[in-house]
Amino acid sequence: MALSTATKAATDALSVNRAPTTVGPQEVHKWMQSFNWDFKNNRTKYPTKYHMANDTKEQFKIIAKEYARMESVKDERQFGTLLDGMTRLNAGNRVHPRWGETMKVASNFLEVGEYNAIAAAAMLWDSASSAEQKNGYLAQVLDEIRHTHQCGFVNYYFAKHYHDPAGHNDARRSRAIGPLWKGMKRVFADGFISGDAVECSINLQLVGEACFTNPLIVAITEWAAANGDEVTPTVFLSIETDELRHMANGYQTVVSIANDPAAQKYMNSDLNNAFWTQQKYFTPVLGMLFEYGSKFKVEPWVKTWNRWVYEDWGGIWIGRLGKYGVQSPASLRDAKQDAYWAHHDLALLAYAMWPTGFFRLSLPDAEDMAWFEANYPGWYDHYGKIYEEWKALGCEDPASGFIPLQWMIDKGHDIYIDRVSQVPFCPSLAKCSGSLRVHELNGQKHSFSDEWGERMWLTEPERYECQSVFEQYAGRELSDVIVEGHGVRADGKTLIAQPHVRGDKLWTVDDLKRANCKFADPLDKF
Amino acid sequence: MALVEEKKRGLTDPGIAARILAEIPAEPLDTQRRMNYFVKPRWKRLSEYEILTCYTQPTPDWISGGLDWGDWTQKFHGGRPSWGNEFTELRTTDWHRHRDPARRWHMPYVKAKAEEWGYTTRFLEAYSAAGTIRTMEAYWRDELLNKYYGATLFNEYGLFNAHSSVVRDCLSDTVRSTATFAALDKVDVAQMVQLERVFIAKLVPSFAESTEAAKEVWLQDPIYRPARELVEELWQGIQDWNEILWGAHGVYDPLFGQFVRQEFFQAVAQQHGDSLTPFFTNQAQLAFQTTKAAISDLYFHCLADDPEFADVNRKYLRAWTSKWLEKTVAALAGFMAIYKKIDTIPGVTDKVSVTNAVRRVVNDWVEDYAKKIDFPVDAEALVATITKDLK
Amino acid sequence: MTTNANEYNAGIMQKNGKDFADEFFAEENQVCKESNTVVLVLMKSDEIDAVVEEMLLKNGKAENPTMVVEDRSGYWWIKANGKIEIDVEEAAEMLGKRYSIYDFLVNVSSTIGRAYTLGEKFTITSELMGLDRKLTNV
Amino acid sequence: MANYKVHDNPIRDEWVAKLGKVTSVKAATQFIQDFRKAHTTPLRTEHTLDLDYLWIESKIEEKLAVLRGDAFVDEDLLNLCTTGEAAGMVVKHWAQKMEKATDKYSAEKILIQFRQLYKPPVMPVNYFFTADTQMGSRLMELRNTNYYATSLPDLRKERGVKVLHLGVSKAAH
Repeated sequence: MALSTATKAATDALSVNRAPTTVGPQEVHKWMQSFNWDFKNNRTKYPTKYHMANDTKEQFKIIAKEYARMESVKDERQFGTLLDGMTRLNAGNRVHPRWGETMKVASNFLEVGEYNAIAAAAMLWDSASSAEQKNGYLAQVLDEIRHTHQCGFVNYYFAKHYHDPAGHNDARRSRAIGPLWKGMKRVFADGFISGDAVECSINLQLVGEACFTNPLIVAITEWAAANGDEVTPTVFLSIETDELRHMANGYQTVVSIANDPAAQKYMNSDLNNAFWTQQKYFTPVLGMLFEYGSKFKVEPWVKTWNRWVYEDWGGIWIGRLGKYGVQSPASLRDAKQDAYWAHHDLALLAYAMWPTGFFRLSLPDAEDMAWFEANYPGWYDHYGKIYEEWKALGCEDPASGFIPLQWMIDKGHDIYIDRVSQVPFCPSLAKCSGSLRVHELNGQKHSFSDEWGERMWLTEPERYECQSVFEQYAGRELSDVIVEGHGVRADGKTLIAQPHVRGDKLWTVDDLKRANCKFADPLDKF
Repeated sequence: MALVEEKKRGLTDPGIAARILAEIPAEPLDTQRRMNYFVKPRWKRLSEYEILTCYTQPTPDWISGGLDWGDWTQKFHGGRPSWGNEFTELRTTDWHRHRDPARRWHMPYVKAKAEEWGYTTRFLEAYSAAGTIRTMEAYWRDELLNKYYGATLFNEYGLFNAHSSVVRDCLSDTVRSTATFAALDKVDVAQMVQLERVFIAKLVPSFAESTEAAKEVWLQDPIYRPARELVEELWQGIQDWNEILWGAHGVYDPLFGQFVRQEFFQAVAQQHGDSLTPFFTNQAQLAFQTTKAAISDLYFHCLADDPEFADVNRKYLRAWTSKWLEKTVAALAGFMAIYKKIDTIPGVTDKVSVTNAVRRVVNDWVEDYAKKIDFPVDAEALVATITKDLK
Repeated sequence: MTTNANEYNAGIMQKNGKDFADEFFAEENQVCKESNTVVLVLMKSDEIDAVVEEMLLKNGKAENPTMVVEDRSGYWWIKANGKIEIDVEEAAEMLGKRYSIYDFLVNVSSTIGRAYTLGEKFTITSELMGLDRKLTNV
Repeated sequence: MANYKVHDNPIRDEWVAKLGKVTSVKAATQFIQDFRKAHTTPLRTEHTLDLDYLWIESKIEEKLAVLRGDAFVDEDLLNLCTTGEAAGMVVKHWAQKMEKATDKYSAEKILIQFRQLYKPPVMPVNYFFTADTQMGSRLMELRNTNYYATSLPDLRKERGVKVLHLGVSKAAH
């Protein structure tokens, strides 16, 4: 090939344009859609009843390198703030102890959600047929790795700086002991990755991310700041800067099936099930963490829920999609009942079983009680009196040998685990929606706490087979379970969990053993 | 009353800060300040990468290395678990053993790529301002680069997509990040191929930036047909996540990918006045080497040397190697026809030189992959099969 | 008392105790209702504070008077009818430094509505993009 | 009532000992199929191992995988079930069986039984997932249409559950 010809062509071109030039990310991205090609078997590897269209878009037009740059800028700011500014201010320790304990749970459990979302987004990357959407999902996969590491970093940072590192330092091991863990896995882990890919997308993105991450990752930062914690806002608000792309991915998944007539057969039941699945755990747990896990209150949880879940998500996402056949979830009425009461129910059970935690819990004091009663009229007569009785019986004092779980058993307030949501439920004390149902199928007993979960199980029993904590621990003595599950501090005897957030009077394994509290499975009574 | 007004922050509001400080004990309540202290470190001390990554995977004890107990709380229709031992043929005593030698977690990974992007942008500005495009031969540019190098974007994009089910199905956290970073690198390489084409189109208005002609070559030209069929099979034909990762990074990319990027486009571009393409193939090579180190750790250090399952794992790795090597050799043999598209350059593209190039790639692969799993291979016979139609 | 329906504590949120509960559980509030608003959460930072102060609270509010901006400790909470648009080229000029749409996204913490980028412009709209109207490229 | 440790307990030890006596692919295949029918899925016939069956099953799977690795040549490893059947034919047979199913309860049983019999390492992984995905999609189409059409009392009857207790829902707030 004659070099002179080539030189001439390029020289001619240069006479048109010889300014320094480069290529912007969107100039590459606009060709992404053409990266796909059709071939036999080019279909998802995962089961689905939907057909996704192949022309959906990625709303933020990201390419790999610009993604990396943007995320790197986020990281510089976030880690720069933490490692320089916050450390100099000793900010990791100047946190109210109640909140410092809350973050043991909140950050680790969010980490599990983020970790499973890696796999969930990967399944959707596999399922989507549009190249732009695949690209968008890949960015989400990366984001979820980022968030996993960021959540880990919060516990890592607090383990180094907060005055009680226990729990922050080993949550990934000791979290599996307690009754909050399996429910978290249902909503945050398995619910995102096990099932129809579109059903999972609705769980993860349309409900989990577009709805519940707003209270969980955004609103929580205001509670954190109020209670002295500037670490969490620095990290969580940065996590949330990726979520808008995920919401867009989830929305495009809905767009991709909106014109499929078959989708109408399934979408609203999948949406209702996803909404119920997510709210069944998020609603009580977030409310409990905010209101019972803080000293300085921002606003009643039910108001936060009303704003972010009902008015904004319900109106701006679900309400707007009404003309495309999306219906208001039928379970909304029960969810609202839960938004008002379920976190109070759960807080009571969590405190009753405090030794199984990897964090410290505390009783509401007089100031808290007045706040609860003002915002949830009727709270004191139902819950406040029980806390007062427990306190009088010495529940905080290791010398007392009193564990509230024993009180629950003795008084006949049996705690059941809902087979589907894995959320604990005490029918004789609960003010949340639902009621106890116990069924036997093929020789095995199952308990449920609401009609939505019961229907899920009756329809698809092989999907919900997880053993409950009571089935697993029945017959065993409490301290024995805690020791096996590594719920003990570095001194080998003091418990990680405590029923107060004081610096003294810490319970040990021996204190617990003296209480001689034994697990029982209430289903054995039937 | 402890209701905080807007903007009141516990760290800075004197009243709240005083109440918080009063609640903080003088001495810490525990001495263990290292998160994940129970994790066995790979190196001297537990690294930040291990602290942030290890055991984020919440598997129960019936998946090797898992810390949790019991069943998954929700499963697929019919009972497929969230993660299960049926997801792969390989076995291990601990899925959490793998470590990426580069110790990449998200932050260092994106930082490295961001730096590469910044440097890419500055390089392109300098290249365009200097008018370096004038040295690039037009035929090379419009035919080879535009269409045949352009077609490699589909190869890389297909490999990228082969990772989707791997990232969904693999059984541990450290493997999951290794696989994801490998995937993002692949789509990045694909996007950089297109970026180079868009860039040239800005400098040379007659140059077509559309992906159409390149796609035509990828879909129709016999040069890429066996490669394309292989990529399609890796992408959608199989689901064992280890077979996909091994097929892609243990067999296909170290042979076909390496040859096409390094021995053909990188080497031959320079002979045609093209100093632009090597800039991008070098980025792809960097990604390749980092991935290679991580993949080697997973398959050789962990699985092929597992204390209990080494034999069965090696047997599978060899069976998969046979399967994917046959297809890869066909892909390379098909690619040899590309030399017919250019004039012979003595010492670079004559038969002896090309055979030597093939030999380099094959020998590297034998040394770095095949020998590690006792895969019997006659390197010269492979070279001969690949180059049999070379003139 | 608030006057703008988009304020953080507008409507039912001003009520407390039993009054709140009565409205929260009222029969007409047991289904989702269509809303034409959008919500934008911007993480506080040097650049974002300037964008909020110099752009959103000035021209932005003049163009869309339904917009409210509220301080929630770590972030600005913004709500408006219809849509909110931010021209990042204008922000870059105001800031006097390189500041691209993706730099802006560094501190966009949440959106409720359909958000997207086109060139250097960020938009969040109550429109159903891809259903009501197609999304375009640069 | 278990009353023993979660991870390290006598039941697990007992089964590891039983498994030690299994020394051929044929015996291991029979062992795992019998075990899965008796102790796994909602179709199980026994509940004695409800807490430990997943761990025990994983040990049987490991054993079968190792025995198969020793006994099979490469080609068979990739394409043959440990029952001796060609995996492709088995997939075809079960997919057809599923296609013919018209009611959700029989479709559900087909997929669960397929998993009990052929879950890897009985069937090679790639074949197994092709079948599982295809059958799972079909099952969803049958089960998830008209999701709310049947009342809960009727659904309980159809499912054949014995109702042991039905609490009363509290009135809304």
